[in-house]
Amino acid sequence: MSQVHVTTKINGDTTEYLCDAEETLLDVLRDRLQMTGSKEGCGTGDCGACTVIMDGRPVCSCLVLGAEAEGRSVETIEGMAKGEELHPLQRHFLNGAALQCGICTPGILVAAKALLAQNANPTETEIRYWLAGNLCRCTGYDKIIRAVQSAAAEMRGESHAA
Amino acid sequence: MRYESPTTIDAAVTLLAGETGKAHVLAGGTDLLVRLRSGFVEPDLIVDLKRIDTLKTITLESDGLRVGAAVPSAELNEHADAVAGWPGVCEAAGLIGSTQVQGRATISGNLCNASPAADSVPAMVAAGAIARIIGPNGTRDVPVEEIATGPGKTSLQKGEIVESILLPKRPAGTADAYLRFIPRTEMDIAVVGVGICLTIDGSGICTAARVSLGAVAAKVIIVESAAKALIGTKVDDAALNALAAACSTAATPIDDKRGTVEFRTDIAGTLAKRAAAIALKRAEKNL
Amino acid sequence: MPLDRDPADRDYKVVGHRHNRPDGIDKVTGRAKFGADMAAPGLLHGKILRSPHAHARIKSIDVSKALALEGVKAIVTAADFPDNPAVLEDGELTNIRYNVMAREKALYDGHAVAAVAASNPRIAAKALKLIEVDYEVLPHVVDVELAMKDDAPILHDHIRTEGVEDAPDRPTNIAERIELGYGDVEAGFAEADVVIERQFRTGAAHQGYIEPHACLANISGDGSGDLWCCTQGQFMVRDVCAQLNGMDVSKLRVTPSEIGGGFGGKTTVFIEPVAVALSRKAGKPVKIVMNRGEVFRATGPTASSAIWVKMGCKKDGTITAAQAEFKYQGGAFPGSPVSMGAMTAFACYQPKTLKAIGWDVVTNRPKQAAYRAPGAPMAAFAVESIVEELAHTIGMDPVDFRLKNAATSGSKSSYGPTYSDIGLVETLEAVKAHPNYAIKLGPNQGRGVASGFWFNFGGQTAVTLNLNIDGTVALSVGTPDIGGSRASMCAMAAEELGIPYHHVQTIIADTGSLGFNDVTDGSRVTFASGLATIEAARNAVKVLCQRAAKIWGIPADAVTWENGCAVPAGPNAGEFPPMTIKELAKQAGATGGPIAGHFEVSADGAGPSFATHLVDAEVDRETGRITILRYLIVQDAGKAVSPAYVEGQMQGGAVQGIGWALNEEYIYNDKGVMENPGFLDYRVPVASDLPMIDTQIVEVPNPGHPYGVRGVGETSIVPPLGAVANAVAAAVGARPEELPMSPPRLLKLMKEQAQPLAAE
Amino acid sequence: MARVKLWGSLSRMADGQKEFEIDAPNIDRMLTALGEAAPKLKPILAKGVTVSIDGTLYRLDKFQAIQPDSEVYILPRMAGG
Repeated sequence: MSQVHVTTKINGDTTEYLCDAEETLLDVLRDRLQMTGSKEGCGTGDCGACTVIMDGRPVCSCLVLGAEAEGRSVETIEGMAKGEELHPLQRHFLNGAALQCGICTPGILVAAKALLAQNANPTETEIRYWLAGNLCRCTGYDKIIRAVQSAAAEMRGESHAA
Repeated sequence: MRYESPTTIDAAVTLLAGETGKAHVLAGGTDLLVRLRSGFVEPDLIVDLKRIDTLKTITLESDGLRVGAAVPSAELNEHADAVAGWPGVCEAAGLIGSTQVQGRATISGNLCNASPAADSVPAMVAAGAIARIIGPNGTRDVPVEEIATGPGKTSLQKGEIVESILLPKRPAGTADAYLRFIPRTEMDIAVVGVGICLTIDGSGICTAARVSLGAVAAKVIIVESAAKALIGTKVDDAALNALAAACSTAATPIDDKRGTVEFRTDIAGTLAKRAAAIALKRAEKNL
Repeated sequence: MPLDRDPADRDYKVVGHRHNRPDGIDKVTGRAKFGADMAAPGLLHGKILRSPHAHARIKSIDVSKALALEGVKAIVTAADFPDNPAVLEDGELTNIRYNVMAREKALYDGHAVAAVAASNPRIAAKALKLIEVDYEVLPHVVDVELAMKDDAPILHDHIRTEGVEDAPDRPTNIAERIELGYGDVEAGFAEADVVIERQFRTGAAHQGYIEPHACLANISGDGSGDLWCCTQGQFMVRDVCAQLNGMDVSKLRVTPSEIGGGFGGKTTVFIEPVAVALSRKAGKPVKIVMNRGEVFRATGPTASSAIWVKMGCKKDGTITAAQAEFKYQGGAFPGSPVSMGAMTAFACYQPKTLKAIGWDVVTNRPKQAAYRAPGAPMAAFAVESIVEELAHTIGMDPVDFRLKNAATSGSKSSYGPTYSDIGLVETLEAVKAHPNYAIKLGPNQGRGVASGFWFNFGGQTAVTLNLNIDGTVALSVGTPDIGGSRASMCAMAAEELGIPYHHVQTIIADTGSLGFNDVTDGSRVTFASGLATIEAARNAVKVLCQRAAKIWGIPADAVTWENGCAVPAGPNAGEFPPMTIKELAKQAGATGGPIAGHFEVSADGAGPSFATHLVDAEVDRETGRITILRYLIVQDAGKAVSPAYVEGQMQGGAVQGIGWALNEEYIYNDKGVMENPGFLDYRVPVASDLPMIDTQIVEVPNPGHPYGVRGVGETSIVPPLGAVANAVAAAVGARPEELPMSPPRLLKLMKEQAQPLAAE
Repeated sequence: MARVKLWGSLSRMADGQKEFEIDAPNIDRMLTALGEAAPKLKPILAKGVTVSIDGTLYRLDKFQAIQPDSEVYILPRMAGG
């Protein structure tokens, strides 16, 4: 069984890897590239913990083959902060106690980032539906929704409270 | 297992036709990867359609809107012509899984997956959608209701690929709607799905209708009697009740983890009424 | 550890304020290492073969073909967990051993039968298919009431019902009968003006943590090694894994990873002893990560139940009698939380007479594991349903009815002991005063109230606090942080030492670095590790004062600690400027050596916690779908050390309860195979299912903690089942008796019973 | 003499007796004395029970002091989630 050679951009860096044809992008990220920030909660696209942005769209990396990433651009949680500077969503999650155990947090942050990229001022309902594919069992979602709202407000320049 | 990502449809057909083992087409992959992972399927070859540029486009043609097989449902829902002209199909496509799943899943894949509960299929059936199939023996156009033959089974021959789906152009006063029932608000498989497309004339009389039900039989069904209940009426309460009764009668569901026979039969009627009311409102705007 | 002083007099500088959790940055950047995130050179991947049958005799297992597959390095079966006295003398350990690897029989769909370690996960999966197991399929039973019948398929030959006078002389599935109560209930019912009884059922709900169980074992040739895993208790994992594998406890070091949710489900072991056995056999590190299907099929959901409740009250609201029978199935082994269900059921009230009976039953389902207030939510669902109905029947406001009967400080609890200071009445009054209680409802909408109780526990706890050279503090605790407890520990240590919050760093220590700690359970951590942290800090302060005394040349008792500084105790002690913790830390080597404080305790006095929830729901009368419109939680936290995380516990527990009430349940087919082992069909609430969850913290100090802290983690899941059911009953005019209230069930109920308008 | 009360089904194992007067300085001595007074309780006490003294639950500490006027309850072994 020969492996597939893939060249792709991950968080802006050109990355090459070999993978088995059956391996998912999530397997590749975690096991071959040691980027364990993306989590596997279900492996069936039902929990969103493995969310990454591929060519601008949030996808479940457990439902993408590693081989499919050839020539694409992939953004993961590891690329969200710029050095020491957290993304506003990260900061608001932290300040707003929007995480407890933290296993769903990377996927939710990446999905929320994709939301704000296309809708700078989402309503509570829009946030809830956009994030419906990201399960969180700890928080009851309340503080997550509030953190996305307050991060969005800051990013719109309405508030600097963080 | 081999992974191939050809750049032309002919190359894809050749790969599929030439494979002696088990071959699967990968469009969005949101179903295939789940089955792959669970060991439910063990293909020798996977052919990824997403490198074929011609399959990645939505094109307004003289007879309708052509949606390529590799167009994710999120993209369909961002297409102004699609949303304006075929709101029922678009809202159905927008219900397939999560935001993340919709970034990958395609209506062609949803069709070929042949699940009786697939969300986009009743909507496409109601819309009279036509699948264009390309295979070793050329191209053929087939109504979407003829693709699935049973759960997980299709009428596609070896080497054949659904290349695109045509949503046929509509006369004035026509609109569609899709509703499904799930216990949660999102992230579920339809317990019942109803697609309705209807046409009204200037006096508000329904002149044509197509009604389709999902998850109440081994495949998505067309309910002629339900369409008849609407045609010739003003889609008033009596017509809606007749529609509901026809849908409940046509439903032959099973008891399973997602719903009971009694519940599905009942809900098929309730949803049909609600979907027809939405379609009617939309049709009135299209006059 | 008694309450220090009247909290009203106390001006907390750190405790009670909002601080970012110390683990937060790592968790928002993807750096935090969870169970599955660890790797090791030469790593093998383990996978587990599971029974496809609910109940089957294992006649033989042939692993030869699997072992011959290239890349397969080791295979273990039950034979690799031999008898040893430590296991055989402890019934629960024997059961755990049987649960982690089936022996003579497979007892449920998903029961582990064999395990493989191979060079990659795909080879391991292939190897599983090559293992040949010869099963003799046996009749099975998954329903609690069917399992209690005389002709039910029997799981274990050795079970005889405990707690009955004439124990049966033949095997049964009824492991235990329990009973509690006081007074003459018949007389109580005779005195009542209204008597209501109903039969309820609840489905088995899974804890549903998003992180599947995962571990990495690395055992050397000499039988010593390391285990990395996600768990609520590294010491428990160490002891159980060592004992099951016949190792000295001292040879195994367990390091807890970040834990991606537990809720009680990670208070036991499943894959960890298997990874240890595989690693030892292969001589290489072995990682096992469960998939979601395995989590559902083979780890602990909570019990499903059948509960009968009968209660009577007078027209003035006085509850004169309460009677109940609780039947809980806890899966394939004894140990359902039925006794706690029975004890908590009426704990919010003071019925004049009480009689409760409980049955612990085994069935062909996975061994239940603790789930947030184990046993209490389903009992509260049944009791709160009847309580609400009694209130409506006599025409009394449901909150007033509860206030009339509420357990109070100094009242006798329904399970026996007298309550010390408790806060139920305060939660009820807060609900009544809340704006949500006055909002006018629309058509098909209903409002429900329910209260809930949980004991809260303490347990064995050890904490070490070390002072660093710059005056900052390294705090080691042994209780995995599942809800933000590290933040609370930092706050309590900082409060005691008089230093800023961010000068304390709390870590969860491995088993080699700290004394034994019980698992994180029973809402015990902020209470028990908290009081140990406070005491450890006070011990460190004593040392700090001694060092300052030494430097100043005055007696140690002439020095006190204020605002992070040693100061002379009074004018007679001498004139010295305050000496900061930083100055003392710097001189530690010269004044006697490292400065530390530690504390070890079997903590008791946790102090019970009460909550009252208020929910408005709307029902789609044509489909049976329920929408939660608004939700309010009022809970007594004693003292909220980290208010934001207390709110998080309240909200998370409530939403888990909402899921249990609405859609979550184990669904079995006629072969006893679980039909919905995934998040698609085991329907936990998603973000769009919910409104914002309003919270209000009440603080009635726990007399058993220096700051008055009570556990808050579990109580929040107790009221929601009943609260939601009460709201739905009010909306549709018919009472749900079975959970979850799935749309098919509710639609059926409405068709059969509902009144056109809310009639209750 | 502390009044030691048995929780529910435990009294069955004590021939229906629900309450004992026991003079013991701590939980350990109290349990020993109780086992002697009601021998059928011994295996249950050995398996582990929770003891409530004046409303505070003790799951572990066997040497917690009992005052002569204490209210003592013997409850089943408990665990949380």
